[in-house]
Amino acid sequence: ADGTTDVKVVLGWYANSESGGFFAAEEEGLYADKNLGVTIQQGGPTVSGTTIVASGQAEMGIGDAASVALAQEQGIPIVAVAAVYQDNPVGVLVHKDSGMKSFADMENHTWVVQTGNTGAEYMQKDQGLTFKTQAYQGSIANFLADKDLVQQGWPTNEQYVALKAGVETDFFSYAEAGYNPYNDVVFTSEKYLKENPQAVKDFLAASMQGWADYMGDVEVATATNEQLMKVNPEQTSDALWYAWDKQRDFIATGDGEAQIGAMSSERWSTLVSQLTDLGVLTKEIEPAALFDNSHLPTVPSPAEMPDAPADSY
Amino acid sequence: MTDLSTHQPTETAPVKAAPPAPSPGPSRLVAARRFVVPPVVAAVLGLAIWQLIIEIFALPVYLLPGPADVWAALTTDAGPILAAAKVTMQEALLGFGLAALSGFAAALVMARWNIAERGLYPYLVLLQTVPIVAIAPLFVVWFGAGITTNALVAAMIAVFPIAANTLQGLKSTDRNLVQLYRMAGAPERVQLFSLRVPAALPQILTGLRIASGASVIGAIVGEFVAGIGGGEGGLGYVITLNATQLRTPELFVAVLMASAVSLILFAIVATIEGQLLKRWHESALPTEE
Amino acid sequence: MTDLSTHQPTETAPVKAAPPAPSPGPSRLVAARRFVVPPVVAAVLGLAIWQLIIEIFALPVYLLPGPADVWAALTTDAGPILAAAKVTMQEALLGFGLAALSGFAAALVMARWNIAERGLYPYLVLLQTVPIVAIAPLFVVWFGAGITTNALVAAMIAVFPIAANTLQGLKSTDRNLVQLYRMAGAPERVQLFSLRVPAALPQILTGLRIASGASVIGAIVGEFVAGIGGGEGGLGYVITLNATQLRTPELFVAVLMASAVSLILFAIVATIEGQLLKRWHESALPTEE
Amino acid sequence: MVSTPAPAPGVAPPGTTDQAAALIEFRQVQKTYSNGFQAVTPFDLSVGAGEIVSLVGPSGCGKTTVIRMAAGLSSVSGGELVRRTDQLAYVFQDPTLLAWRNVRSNVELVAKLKGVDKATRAAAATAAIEMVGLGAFEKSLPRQLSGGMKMRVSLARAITSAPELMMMDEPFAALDEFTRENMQNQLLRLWRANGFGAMFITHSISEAVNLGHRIVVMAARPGRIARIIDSPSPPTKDDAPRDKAALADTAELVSSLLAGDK
Amino acid sequence: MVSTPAPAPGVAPPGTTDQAAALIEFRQVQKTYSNGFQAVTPFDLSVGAGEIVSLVGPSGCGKTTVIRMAAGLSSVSGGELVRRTDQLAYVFQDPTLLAWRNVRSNVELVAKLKGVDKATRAAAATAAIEMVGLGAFEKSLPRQLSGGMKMRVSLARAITSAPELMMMDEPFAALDEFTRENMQNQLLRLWRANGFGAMFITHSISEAVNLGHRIVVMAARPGRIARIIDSPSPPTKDDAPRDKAALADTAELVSSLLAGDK
Ligand SMILES: Nc1ncnc2c1ncn2[C@@H]1O[C@H](COP(=O)(O)OP(=O)(O)OP(=O)(O)O)[C@@H](O)[C@H]1O
Ligand SMILES: Nc1ncnc2c1ncn2[C@@H]1O[C@H](COP(=O)(O)OP(=O)(O)OP(=O)(O)O)[C@@H](O)[C@H]1O
Ligand SMILES: Cc1ncc(C[n+]2csc(CCO)c2C)c(N)n1
Ligand SMILES: [Mg+2]
Ligand SMILES: [Mg+2]
Repeated sequence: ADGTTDVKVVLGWYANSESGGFFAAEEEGLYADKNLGVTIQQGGPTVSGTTIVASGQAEMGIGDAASVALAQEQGIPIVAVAAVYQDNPVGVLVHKDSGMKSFADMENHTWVVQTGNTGAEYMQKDQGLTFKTQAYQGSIANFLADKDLVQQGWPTNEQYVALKAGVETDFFSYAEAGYNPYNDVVFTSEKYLKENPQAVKDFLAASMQGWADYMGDVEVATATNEQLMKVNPEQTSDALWYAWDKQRDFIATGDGEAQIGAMSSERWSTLVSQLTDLGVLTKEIEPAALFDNSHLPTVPSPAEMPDAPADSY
Repeated sequence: MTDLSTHQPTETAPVKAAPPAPSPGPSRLVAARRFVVPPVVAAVLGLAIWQLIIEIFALPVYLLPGPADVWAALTTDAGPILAAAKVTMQEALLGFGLAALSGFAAALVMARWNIAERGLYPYLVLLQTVPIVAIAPLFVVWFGAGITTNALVAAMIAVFPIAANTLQGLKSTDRNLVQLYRMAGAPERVQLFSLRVPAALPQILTGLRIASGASVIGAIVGEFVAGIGGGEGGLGYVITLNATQLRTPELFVAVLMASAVSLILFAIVATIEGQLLKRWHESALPTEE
Repeated sequence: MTDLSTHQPTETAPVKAAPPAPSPGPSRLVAARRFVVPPVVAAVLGLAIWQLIIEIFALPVYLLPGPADVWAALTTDAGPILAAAKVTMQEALLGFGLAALSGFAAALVMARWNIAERGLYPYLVLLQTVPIVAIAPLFVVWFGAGITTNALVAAMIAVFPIAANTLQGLKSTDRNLVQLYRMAGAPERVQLFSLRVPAALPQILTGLRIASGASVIGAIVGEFVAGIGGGEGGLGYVITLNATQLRTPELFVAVLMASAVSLILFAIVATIEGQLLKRWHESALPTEE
Repeated sequence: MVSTPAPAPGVAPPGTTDQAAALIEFRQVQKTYSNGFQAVTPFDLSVGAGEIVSLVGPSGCGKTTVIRMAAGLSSVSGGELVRRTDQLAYVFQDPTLLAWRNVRSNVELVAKLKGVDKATRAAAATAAIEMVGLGAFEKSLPRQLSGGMKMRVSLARAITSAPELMMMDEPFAALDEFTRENMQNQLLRLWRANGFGAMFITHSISEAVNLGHRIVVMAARPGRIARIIDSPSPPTKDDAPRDKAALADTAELVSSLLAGDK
Repeated sequence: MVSTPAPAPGVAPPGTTDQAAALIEFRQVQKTYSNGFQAVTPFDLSVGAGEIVSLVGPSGCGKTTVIRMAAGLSSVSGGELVRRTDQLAYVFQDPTLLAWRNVRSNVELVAKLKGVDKATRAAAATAAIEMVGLGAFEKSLPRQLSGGMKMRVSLARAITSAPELMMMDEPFAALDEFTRENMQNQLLRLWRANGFGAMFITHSISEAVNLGHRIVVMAARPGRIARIIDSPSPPTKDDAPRDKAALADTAELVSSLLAGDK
């Protein structure tokens, strides 16, 4: 009635630094400036953002690149419109004193990974490592107690948790080994994109500006983190700041330096061929159909990255 | 006429019986003592063993926090965790109510029509065994993330114990009583509600007891899977987040809160059970009269 | 002497009764028909409704795959999924056995010592409500990932229905029979096993029925949280895998396999139940004699 | 096969065995239980409207089986059984009360199920409870009653439903001789007022003779009718004085028949 | 307070009420149920070893309550009750059988629980089953028996355990007169062989008089002893001929006492 367009975003996880840019945009009123009424719906361990968006329960979703490809293979009509993480942070942790100094050293150890995570499959099938896997649901207690385990995780999250529990770890990302799909991909349904291109454009413009401010302005970050703790009271300030600090390495890198959220067809093609080689994708997928970067504004990453406030983590 | 001896009281002076005429029931105080002391003793024992295990195996806090750690977490975190417990409680109650209604209805239908039992029961079993976690994402799509979905998950887990126990109870009615109703020309419906249901109350209530815990589990599983839809998260959310951040004491607090929620539900059922059965059913009567 | 009339048969020619002397029991064939036809009819109906819903709402496969999609997935995927079902079956059986033993034992102890009931029962309720998912990581640390842990999770979920039903049954014994045993000087132990347990069989078996499904759920939840992946994973692994990779028909196949596993367990319990009760208990006797 | 055509319109005078008006007809009725036990061999009997038929016989000879079949509680394995009324009341050999209902509520139960309105059944129940001497126990639950008291509740319940046909399975067995005699008199008084037909199982020969227009003496192994005896001085509507001597003779006869069977 | 000291060593001759040897002594025993109902007012009685005491009284007067207290099945609310033997058998007013055990297994049950060895109890059970006339039904389950047959199983079970003291609550109420008389004779035969003491509740005055060394006549509201009558011609070990006339007089007396109570 008042001319605002309502947009619901479903996150890939509970609200945390990984979704900080969106909360910052909300916090700063950037969405309102574009006449968008944005609601952010938190995700959870098995919340399937792709189906929620495809079925019209939400307009926008956040997830990793592989899930967009898998969705299309299953006939779920969604399309990526931005990729916040240029480099994929997912990888594995090992105890510093475990003697494992490379992926090769991790052969025949048990890997604690999220079931269905394509990174571990890449290491097995493409890199030819043999190892057993064990389900990971979020607690690294087992890893901390057992030096021989290889723990999948994020340097922004698991590594910090381990450190706080008094365990020094080494981190190896799958990206280093050659598997580097985008992450924190913003997607929408083909139908919504076709019918509301302007809303998508506006949403991206506000969101990418939010990300720029969140990364480059400690004041905005402070306010946003406080908001994050409000909507997610179990989140702690130090964890947020730690992740805030670390994640910038993955966002403001490569094409992301000049344009936050940038996507290239090379990267999407690589992903499709890698997933096809892994046997995860069995149907032929046209990489160009997976993404549409024509609505993405050019918001560069901040030239200068401030330090996190003293004692924030 | 025969020789009649009138009644001769015994020589021995009548001794006052040890327990004098029993009062209509044990006093409230005694009852409270009998029902409060044993669990409290068990609790203290449990706490001691808990602390001991930690000392002996030198377990780090993130593996098994001690009672003191948990207490500290509880006192700092009380606000948000109570809010989360409230959400879970709502979902569990809703799910429990839903399960009670539908489980009871299913059992009635199965008791009433034999053919329904043979046709329906296997599917009820199936329903119970459907790994909710697998289809909960679909629920989210259908009903949205949040209370409705989580309550539905809770109901799905809780419905079978109620249906199975109720059915077993309904089928165990004394057959002479059933025939009494038949002879009086009572329709099967009346027979069900006026005879079979009251006779099955003990079993129905046991089903509800089991369901009271099951529905809380269901609500939490729903929360794990379905996340929080805009609204506030319940205990499942608190547990997941604390697990990923390895805040084990906080996680234990959430676990304890979950148990508290189901104890509340359970206590409600147990109270109703006591009220309904105490006048006539074996399992609720005092041991001796 | 009074006037005596000898018995005069009625004029009417005796008509042969409609059902001649009943045979000792319904023939196997008839029984099979009675117990197979209704669920099959229900199944066909269910499938039809399932397909219809998809047609009417034009649901895409990823939201709700149709029977045909699921069938296709089943036939292509049969090998690995059967292997996974075997793993889950093992865990569920182990957990079921464990729950049966410990639930039964707990109920016996509680029935035997009133004080144990008051001390233990609340904790059994608690045990049931502990969100397993939250403490499964601890189990993994203690028992390693895999069968042991998953069986334990299954046992934890299944133990309460058994304990609660058994206890209710044990407490419902006819008090005159109990007193008969007391008067004979039978120790409480004998009274429990020779009297209370057989009298409680119907309730115990209902508990086992419920537990049969619960243990399969438990095994799968264990696999979600603490399972092993790859070729040795159970259905929980298969379900998660297919869920994260958005393969809904395959996910449904795994869900159906899980249900099949619990139906097998359930059928075992039901068969034992029939054998044990058919001679004497109301719920298992034919309707009329 | 038990068929229940519409109840005969006219109620025949007591004592008749008129086929047309008979409330129940057994024609070569047999009963073999599912374990193969032959409890009743071909059995012929009819009970007229307003007629009281006593059944006596040794323990286990099939009396209960016979009246259960007549009431439709048990299937018939051979022969034909016709019952011409639905308005029947049954007093089980055991009290068969609802444990959670008090005495009054149990007594009113069957009448209530039959749709008798509240005021009528309350009045009938009050009278019946008074008749069985349980006025002081209206609010008691079954578990608070003695064995004999429970049986009396069961009897009161049957009476309250004002049946056309009463089936009574040793209703007075748990009662002392005086209460018992009192109950017999009450029952006859009721019968004179209402004229129900009845099948009355008893182990007391004097009771069988006192109440019955006919006395069916059964024998065991296999269960069968040994003799049907017409009472020489049956109870009548106008409460005419009974021929005590003739009745005593009948009792003698029943007694000798039962003894001979042993 | 029910205390059970060691059983008295010597068994006194039947008919005595010698305090020292008494198996049971009620001293001003009272019973008030938890709902406040006063079922038994101060009650004094002792049952000697080898003595049979019959209890008669109107339905609901407290007979069952009295023997339940004596057996320790019910608490005593006032006075003192001493029982000097543990070797007691109890026949409940209802059959009280285990539904899943067949006749033989039910009959052997109590003896087995008391630790009687297999051969002995099998023999005793066979005799008892024969005595109650259920030889052909050894393998039957309770649900396959008639009411009277179930009571006989219950009786056989009590007998098989060879008690020093028998408590019987209307054991023959569900039996026909002939079976009943036969049972009385069997019971006396057994008594002559084993010399147990007994409390025997019955509604049959002739049975009370035939079996009892003493007959306790109870009255109701409140439950109390109206009179204790010594039998003029009690059963004896040597089966001496009984004085029929004197017994008939006693029966008369009991009858009048009961009637007076009405
Ligand atoms: N359900 C059953 N299955 C098999 N046999 C049965 C069943 N019910 C009764 N019988 C047998 O049928 C016979 C007759 O039983 P019924 O109850 O009719 O006897 P009754 O004349 O009423 O005896 P009572 O005077 O002791 O009550 C008995 O021998 C009994 O064992
Ligand atoms: N559990 C109880 N609670 C309250 N009152 C009871 C209870 N049991 C019995 N009574 C009452 O106590 C009185 C005596 O009962 P009891 O069973 O001893 O009678 P009885 O003499 O054996 O009668 P009957 O010959 O009918 O078996 C009865 O009035 C009965 O209502
Ligand atoms: C910043 C950040 N965002 C999302 C997750 C999601 N998540 C929680 S547990 C888990 C398994 C392995 O990483 C995943 C993906 C995370 N951990 N850290
Ligand atoms: Mg009978
Ligand atoms: Mg009694």
